[in-house]
Amino acid sequence: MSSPDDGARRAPLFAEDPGGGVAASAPLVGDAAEPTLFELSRPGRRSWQLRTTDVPAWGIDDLVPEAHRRTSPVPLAEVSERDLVGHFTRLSHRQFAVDLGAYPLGSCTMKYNPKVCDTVAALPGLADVHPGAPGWLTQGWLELLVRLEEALCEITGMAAATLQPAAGAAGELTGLLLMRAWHDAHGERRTRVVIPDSAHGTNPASVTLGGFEVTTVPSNERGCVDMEALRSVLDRDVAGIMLTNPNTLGLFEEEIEEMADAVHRAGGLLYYDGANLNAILGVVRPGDMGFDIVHLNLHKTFATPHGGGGPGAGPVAVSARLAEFLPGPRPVRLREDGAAEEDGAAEDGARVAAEARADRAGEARGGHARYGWAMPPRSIGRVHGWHGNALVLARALCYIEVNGGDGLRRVAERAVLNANWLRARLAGVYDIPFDRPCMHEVVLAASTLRKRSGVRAIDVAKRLLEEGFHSPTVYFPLIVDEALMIEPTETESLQTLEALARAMERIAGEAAGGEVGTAPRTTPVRRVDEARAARQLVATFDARR
Amino acid sequence: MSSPDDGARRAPLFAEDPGGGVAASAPLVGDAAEPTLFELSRPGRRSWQLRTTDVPAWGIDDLVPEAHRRTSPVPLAEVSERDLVGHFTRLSHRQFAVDLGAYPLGSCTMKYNPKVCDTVAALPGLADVHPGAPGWLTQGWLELLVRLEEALCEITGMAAATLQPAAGAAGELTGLLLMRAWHDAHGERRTRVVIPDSAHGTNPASVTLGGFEVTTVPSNERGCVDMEALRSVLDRDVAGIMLTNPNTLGLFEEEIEEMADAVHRAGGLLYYDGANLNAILGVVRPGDMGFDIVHLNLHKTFATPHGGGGPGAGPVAVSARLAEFLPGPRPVRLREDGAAEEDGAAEDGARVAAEARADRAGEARGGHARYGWAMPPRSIGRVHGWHGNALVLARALCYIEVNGGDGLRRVAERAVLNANWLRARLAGVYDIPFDRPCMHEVVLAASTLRKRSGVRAIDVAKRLLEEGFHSPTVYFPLIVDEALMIEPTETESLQTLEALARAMERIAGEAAGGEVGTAPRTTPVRRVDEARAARQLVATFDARR
Amino acid sequence: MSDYLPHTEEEVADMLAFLGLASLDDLFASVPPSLRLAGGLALPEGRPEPDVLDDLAGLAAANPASAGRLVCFAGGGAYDHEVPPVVRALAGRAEFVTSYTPYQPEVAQGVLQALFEFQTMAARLAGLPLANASLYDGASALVEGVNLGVAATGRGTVWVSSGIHPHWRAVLRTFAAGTGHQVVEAPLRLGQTAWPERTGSGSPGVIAVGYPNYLGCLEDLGEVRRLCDRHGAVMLVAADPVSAGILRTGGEWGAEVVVGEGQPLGTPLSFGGPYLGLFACAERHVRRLPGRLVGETVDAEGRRAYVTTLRAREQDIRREKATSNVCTNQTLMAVTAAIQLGWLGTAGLSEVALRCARGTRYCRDALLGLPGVSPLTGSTPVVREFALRTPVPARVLVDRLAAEGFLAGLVLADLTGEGGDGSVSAEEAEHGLLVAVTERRTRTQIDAFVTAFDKAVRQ
Amino acid sequence: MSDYLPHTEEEVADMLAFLGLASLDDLFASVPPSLRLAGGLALPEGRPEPDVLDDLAGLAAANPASAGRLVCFAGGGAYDHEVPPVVRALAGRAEFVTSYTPYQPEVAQGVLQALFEFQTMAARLAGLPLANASLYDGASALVEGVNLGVAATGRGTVWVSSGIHPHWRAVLRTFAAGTGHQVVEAPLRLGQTAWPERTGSGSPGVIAVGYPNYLGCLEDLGEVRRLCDRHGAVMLVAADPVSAGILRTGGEWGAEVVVGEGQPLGTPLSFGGPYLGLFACAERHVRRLPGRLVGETVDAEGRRAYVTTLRAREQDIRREKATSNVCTNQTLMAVTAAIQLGWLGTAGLSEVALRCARGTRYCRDALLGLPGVSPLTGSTPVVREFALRTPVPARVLVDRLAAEGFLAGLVLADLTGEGGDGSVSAEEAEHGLLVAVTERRTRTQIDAFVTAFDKAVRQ
Ligand SMILES: Cc1ncc(COP(=O)(O)O)c(C=O)c1O
Ligand SMILES: Cc1ncc(COP(=O)(O)O)c(C=O)c1O
Repeated sequence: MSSPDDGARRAPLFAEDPGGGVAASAPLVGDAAEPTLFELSRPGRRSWQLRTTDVPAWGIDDLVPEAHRRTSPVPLAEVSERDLVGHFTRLSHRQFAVDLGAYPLGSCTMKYNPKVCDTVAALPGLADVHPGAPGWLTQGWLELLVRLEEALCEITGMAAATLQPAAGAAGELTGLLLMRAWHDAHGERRTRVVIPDSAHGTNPASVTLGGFEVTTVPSNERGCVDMEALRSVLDRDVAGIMLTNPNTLGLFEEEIEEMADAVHRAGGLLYYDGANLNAILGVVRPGDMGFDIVHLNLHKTFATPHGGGGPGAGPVAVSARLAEFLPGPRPVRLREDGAAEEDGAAEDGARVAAEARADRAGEARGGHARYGWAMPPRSIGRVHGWHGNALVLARALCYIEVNGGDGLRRVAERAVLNANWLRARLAGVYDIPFDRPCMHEVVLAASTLRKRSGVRAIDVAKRLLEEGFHSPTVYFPLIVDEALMIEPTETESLQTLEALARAMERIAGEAAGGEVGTAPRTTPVRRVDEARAARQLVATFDARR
Repeated sequence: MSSPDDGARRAPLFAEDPGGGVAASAPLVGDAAEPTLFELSRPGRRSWQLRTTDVPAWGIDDLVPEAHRRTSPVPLAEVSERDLVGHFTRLSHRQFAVDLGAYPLGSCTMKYNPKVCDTVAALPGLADVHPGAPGWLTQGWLELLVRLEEALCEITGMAAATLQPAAGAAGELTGLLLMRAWHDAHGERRTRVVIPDSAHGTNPASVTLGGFEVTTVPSNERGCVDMEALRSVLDRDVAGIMLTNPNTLGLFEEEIEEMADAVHRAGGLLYYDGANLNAILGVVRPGDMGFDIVHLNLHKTFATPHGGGGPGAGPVAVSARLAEFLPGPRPVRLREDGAAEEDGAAEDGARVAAEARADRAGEARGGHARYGWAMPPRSIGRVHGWHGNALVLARALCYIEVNGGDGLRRVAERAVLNANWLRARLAGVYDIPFDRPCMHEVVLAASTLRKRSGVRAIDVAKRLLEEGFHSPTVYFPLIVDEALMIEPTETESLQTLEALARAMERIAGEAAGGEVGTAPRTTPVRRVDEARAARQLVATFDARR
Repeated sequence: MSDYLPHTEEEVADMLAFLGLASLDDLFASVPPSLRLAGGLALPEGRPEPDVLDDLAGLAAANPASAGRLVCFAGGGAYDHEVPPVVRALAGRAEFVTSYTPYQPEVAQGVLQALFEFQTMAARLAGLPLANASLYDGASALVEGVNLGVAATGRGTVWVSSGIHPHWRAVLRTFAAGTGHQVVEAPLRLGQTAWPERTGSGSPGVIAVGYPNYLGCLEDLGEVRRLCDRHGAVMLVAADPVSAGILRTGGEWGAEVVVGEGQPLGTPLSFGGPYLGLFACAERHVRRLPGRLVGETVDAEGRRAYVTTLRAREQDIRREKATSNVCTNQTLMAVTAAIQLGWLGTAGLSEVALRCARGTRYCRDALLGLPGVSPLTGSTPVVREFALRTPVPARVLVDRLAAEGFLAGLVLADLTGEGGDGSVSAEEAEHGLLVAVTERRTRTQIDAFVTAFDKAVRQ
Repeated sequence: MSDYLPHTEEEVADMLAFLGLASLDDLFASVPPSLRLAGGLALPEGRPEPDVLDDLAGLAAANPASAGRLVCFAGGGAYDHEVPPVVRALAGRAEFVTSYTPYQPEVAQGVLQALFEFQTMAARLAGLPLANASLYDGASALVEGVNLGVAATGRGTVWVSSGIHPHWRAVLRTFAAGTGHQVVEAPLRLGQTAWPERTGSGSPGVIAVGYPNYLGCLEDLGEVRRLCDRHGAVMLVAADPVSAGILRTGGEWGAEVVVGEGQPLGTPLSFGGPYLGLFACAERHVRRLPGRLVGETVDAEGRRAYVTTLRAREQDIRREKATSNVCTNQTLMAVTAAIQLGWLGTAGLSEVALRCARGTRYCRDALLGLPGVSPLTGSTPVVREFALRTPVPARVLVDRLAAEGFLAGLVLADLTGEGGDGSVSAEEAEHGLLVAVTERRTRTQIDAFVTAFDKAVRQ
């Protein structure tokens, strides 16, 4: 037998650390860093396997003219399927998510998303359909989109909608272009759009891209738009106002009727930022409040998981008078004669006529086409390369149909109940800048805490990570000092709320500098140096050396 | 505005810690324990949703006679889908797995299992087929099983096989009952089965259940069965011998031909424990070595992920002379006349005749059935409630067809290459009880280490967990003192092997008592009190109080 | 060339050099040349994944019996129950799927805790204090249960009701050849076991009965308990875990061992496997419990932790003296069952059981109204499924109804063999159809089935 | 009543009591009564998951265009590429799917590192040093690229080749209404852009061209580079990431901005979304980069870590002065692309590109041999896809071939509108068919397609 005494007679094969798939980075077994895929790469390794096609194997020289031919392949990582799986599975262990725990990130509505929606989004008949296929071959998709549009219109109290915008911000810009088109159509050149100082950053950014200037109105001591201030800025230059209601403070704009009235009298339009719709589902509708244009964040209210930052979907619904300006083509029900059913916008456009023709051609085999595409007569045009984030739209319809009208209202009730319970529970522990019942989220503040012990909102946020909760949104809305914006959502239980409250109590009680200042310590990495990231930009692996 | 100074005017709602879905147990954010599902439970909560059927809603009293009726429902956990997902996702973060890193667990062949096999096992046409459906409605499944059986026979060099055994041990017992049936058929009453002292525990246990006595033969200094000792125990009482080759020391039994010869001359049969087949795929076949009966561990060699302890599949292949005793019914090709094709075992049994009848009946619509079921004429009977772990069998066929004959040989080559490289790499660091080239696994020992610094094999195993590797198998085979049985498998890269070697070098260098003695410290829990678990048995949540 | 190997040619060369070997073949120097396989395996060359996937998808398409294509009324131990996306998603987590038996508890708390929760729920379903971490399937659980009973009583005679699934009895007979148990199968009369009057081959060490039995009948377990008392036998009940939602538990009836098939708890039909063997028993048998058992304990810092325990029963420690030879079991199905039962909860399980009973009643009443169709089990109460005598041979019926879009049920002869067995006569086997109705069957489906059935029996 | 709410009736009562409220309605006291919705939403009652799933599966079945039913020869920015099970499995990990934008880097290293790796690969595909963490789709990437160029040059005139996908140009026109850019669309002649001779509305700040363009043609990017030099314009190339496996990169051609549609990198056809907007640019434009950017840094203990950086460009900080309004992007598709590219690796990407080119050549040659079928783009070299002039209206052809089991391609008129546009005339639009052949198309499929095509044009 050989025993260590023989001494190591062979030198190890590698000079420095070899990398190559060691699992040391699985948080389960410590916090070592996970190498990048490029560091795991070894020339000649492979995962890919492609179908045998028997197509003649012409060489690149036969297929691509020299001037266009690349001389060497695109350098990518070369790893085995085993290392590919190890790498991304370990990365997933370095990522917090709703499925791991509570995620009370204000304004983001990080509710639990039912898994049934994943099944829907993966249905072959939905996931593998080419967006350019003719309508008579995609009647199922068209019906799905029409049903969703109708449901969203009912939920918002609007007349018609476009499903094209890929996210909330895209919906905002679409809405602003609708405002512009409307005023143009009425021979007006309006230059300004009003937004409250509590608005989300995408609002002003979209206003600029819409070609308008931003006019900001302050909030009053009750956390709502100051009516006087608003009236003072309303004039013939104002194209409209963008509001989210409940606003980003989680408060309902009580004077919404007066505002709508004032804006309309000034000839402006009201835009509703639907990011906070979760609070009012089935309770009150933007349309009934007097809004003309509404965007929805399906990835917030309608249970599309957020995917680490997307995809989402930001449909825009409008009142009847704006329908003819909507982006297109829009999915529509077809009448017997192949023309689109009237809904204010879907008059026969070239597209629908064409489709109808194709559909009639297809009928022989496809049967009568009940759905088609229509371009609104005065459409502002396309806002997406195809029909929008279709699979996200399918998830939303599934969610809406399972919950139903009754369930959606319960969603809003429970979301508001949770937020208010937490608000009351934490009163006396953190500041409550606007001490009124809130809607789906509550904005607390760490100002007193900071004064008392120097602990800032960011410290509270980081400490909560150690306690097993994702942090709330901090320092937003901007008008609140040391803001901690908490949106528990309706899917968290009372027990989770209490656990969160206790964690926040504990933290509020901790001395500055100590625990709180250095948190988090149990996470895969500690606080990161954001300044350095910006100062010495390394945005790709190639920029490292 | 309300500030903390107002003081907490309401008492918190809960006396003690509420539990209820706090994510604190996600390793990502610390190591707090995860509550049980029962602790997350709250009466009245629910996840379930069932299809609307419109079947008359009779009450339980109308349906179940009082004597049989349960008086109160089975108490189970009551949780929301959100908490169900949080709980099991967090539990998954407390579990090491091949997909997270290297798993060099000797004798277990923890190779990476291609994801394509998961897709196969989930194919609706395979996963949702009732096992009792007639053959003409399950021709696809029958063909799959026949193709797999044929491939396994080619790989093992045997004539026929049964796919019924659910795991290796079930295969062993099946094989021993085949031995018994064989000897019975030849009017012999043999009482003993020989196994080497290095054998896996299931071997002796199966021997007992097979109604035989165990006769153990020692290994010689080369780690192989001692021929002299073997000869000395061979007599008319010996029904046969169970071997795994390469044996559990990872060494090839070089004198296998002599052994086979001796056993056969003594009228015994040779049983091959296929757990280590990964080492010899396409290189040498049990049948060619003279084995009469072979079981395979599809969950080791043929890439079924181990599922945390199962399921597996343990098909048994036999030489022609034993085929007629195989369990049944077996999937078989049918001749035009509906009878089973001859393969030594599949003579028409009642079942196949019956099937054939049904199949002819079905032909009108089903077309001619090319596959059916056959009961071998002298079958020992069923060893599984249906046809075996069918979906595991489907995975195995997929794996075999992707690799092909050539790929399977490469698997063995790389598996043996990896083990020998590691063996050479760690020579001089750990003891190598049998200093010869090994096959797919290498057995090291910590005996010298223990003498030197008191560090035991178990300490090394636990320290490796901190280094991001799963532990090797320790203290097996029993004949090696302080055994560390390492099976890297072919899917781990050279870089991973080197990283493992360095970790083991580091550990060997560490002082006893310190690091090593108290490891692991970075895992969700530290070393657990196994004695207490056995002493105060708490095997259910109800046994806790 | 398609495989999953990381080694580049260069690395292979380096590694061989490091070993001082000239070729890969040299790795197998210890294999006698005479034995080495010349020319490699006579198997097709490897094919890329997409090709193989197409091929296997083709085989899947060649199974018209797929529940997606034929509305399923087949049962007999394998049922078409609802398995929601959430259960599939969680049970599919790679950490559960790609880990080995939890030998290192420090990094296996996920599987261990899930099994602890499974054991708790399995025990509650059985009405007994203990359940193990799974066995292969219902049949193997029956065998292990019988072995336990025989070991406990030291008596090898086993009375088994013919109401226990024919396949399970067949498996029991097969393994009895090794253990040498005397298996006495008591016949059924109208779905009720007719137990032996006197003890021929010695009084029984175990008496085993199904609940409901495989024909869906509810037997008098009180009588079985009395028999066990009389003979000092271990009472073993093979119970359906879903019916447990509305029936008294084996434990309540006095069983010391309750076994069952766990497939209905979240596992798809899967052409018969992998399924889940359920095994629960009384405290006093704990040291004879087969298979793995997870227990709660604490770690070095006093935190709650789980570990496999009483390992001394197991083969890797006790070897030939082990209570069983089982090693690899069906853990993933056990974890799946824990998730499925977590999804169902207290109310959900009762609801599923109740809906199955309702569908069964509704469908059975309608079918019994058809010409020539009569019950095979008289007026014995049934839940879960039921056996019919059909005017035409059941096999012909199944064939005709398949053409109408239904998997009508199981042909009894396919379970018992042409000759029938203790449960049914040869004639009953040929004309016997076993029909199961789960909570997934709608009234519309059942009505259509009955109409097609009517047509098929008249045809 | 089906929902996903944890609250028991009792808990709701407790919580209301804690708040001193009498009913749930009281929660909405701040909503003016006049506005409250009386009678609730006019939507159907909620239905259990299985019912809804059946319903939606029915809609899915009503899409014969499904690539599983019609062999797909359609492209035009959406392609039927291989997406292996391993990529689906990894991209489906709940941690990637159910997390928000990585605002807390300490618990978001998984997504952040995956995005860092994606940025690296996206930059390499573009031949540029920088790539962002994704935009909505190819069209939105084009718009953002144009905005960047206009901001960089301060000139609002934009020359866009009509070879850029008609839908993308349409989106650009839509948003130009807000930004006020002058978009000049240069027509195509035989698949090559005919750039304006003289600068009518002032010289361009941006010149944008497709590579290959939407008709599959390879344009002379050298000329575009020269034009940009002449006008001091930013050169923007809309490139196909898969073709990048065989073509020179936009970077090599001198582009400062390269945008593209990332769907071919692991995302299914999905009826058009969610897709993936690719955006890469030169160093000097980094402060104008739209969308999120992940950068490497270190944590408090000096360990390598990742974080979103240069946030000052973004709307939540810069508000009306932000470079873009994008907030939620397509992170999950970017992570998927990183996984897919990791699966393909250096050799795999080239192989896919090469196979697409081969299939394209093979199919095109065969189709051009059919009566009345001719190329729409003359002899301009094509890769990836190609446009044909068909003897019968393309729409009729697509219809006939669908009946034969093929999605024959895209009707140009469906992309350009009936009247055609700068890329094709009205007549070409009506008789123009755009055909794409990916690496998944076998020779057998292509041959069968050609046969059916032959029949369809003669019919
Ligand atoms: C109030 C508000 N408005 C608009 C948005 C923008 O939506 P999206 O991120 O989908 O573009 C958000 C989301 O962050 C928001 O919270
Ligand atoms: C050598 C050997 N034989 C037999 C077995 C038993 O196989 P199984 O666990 O599938 O019953 C094993 C697996 O643990 C083994 O390693």
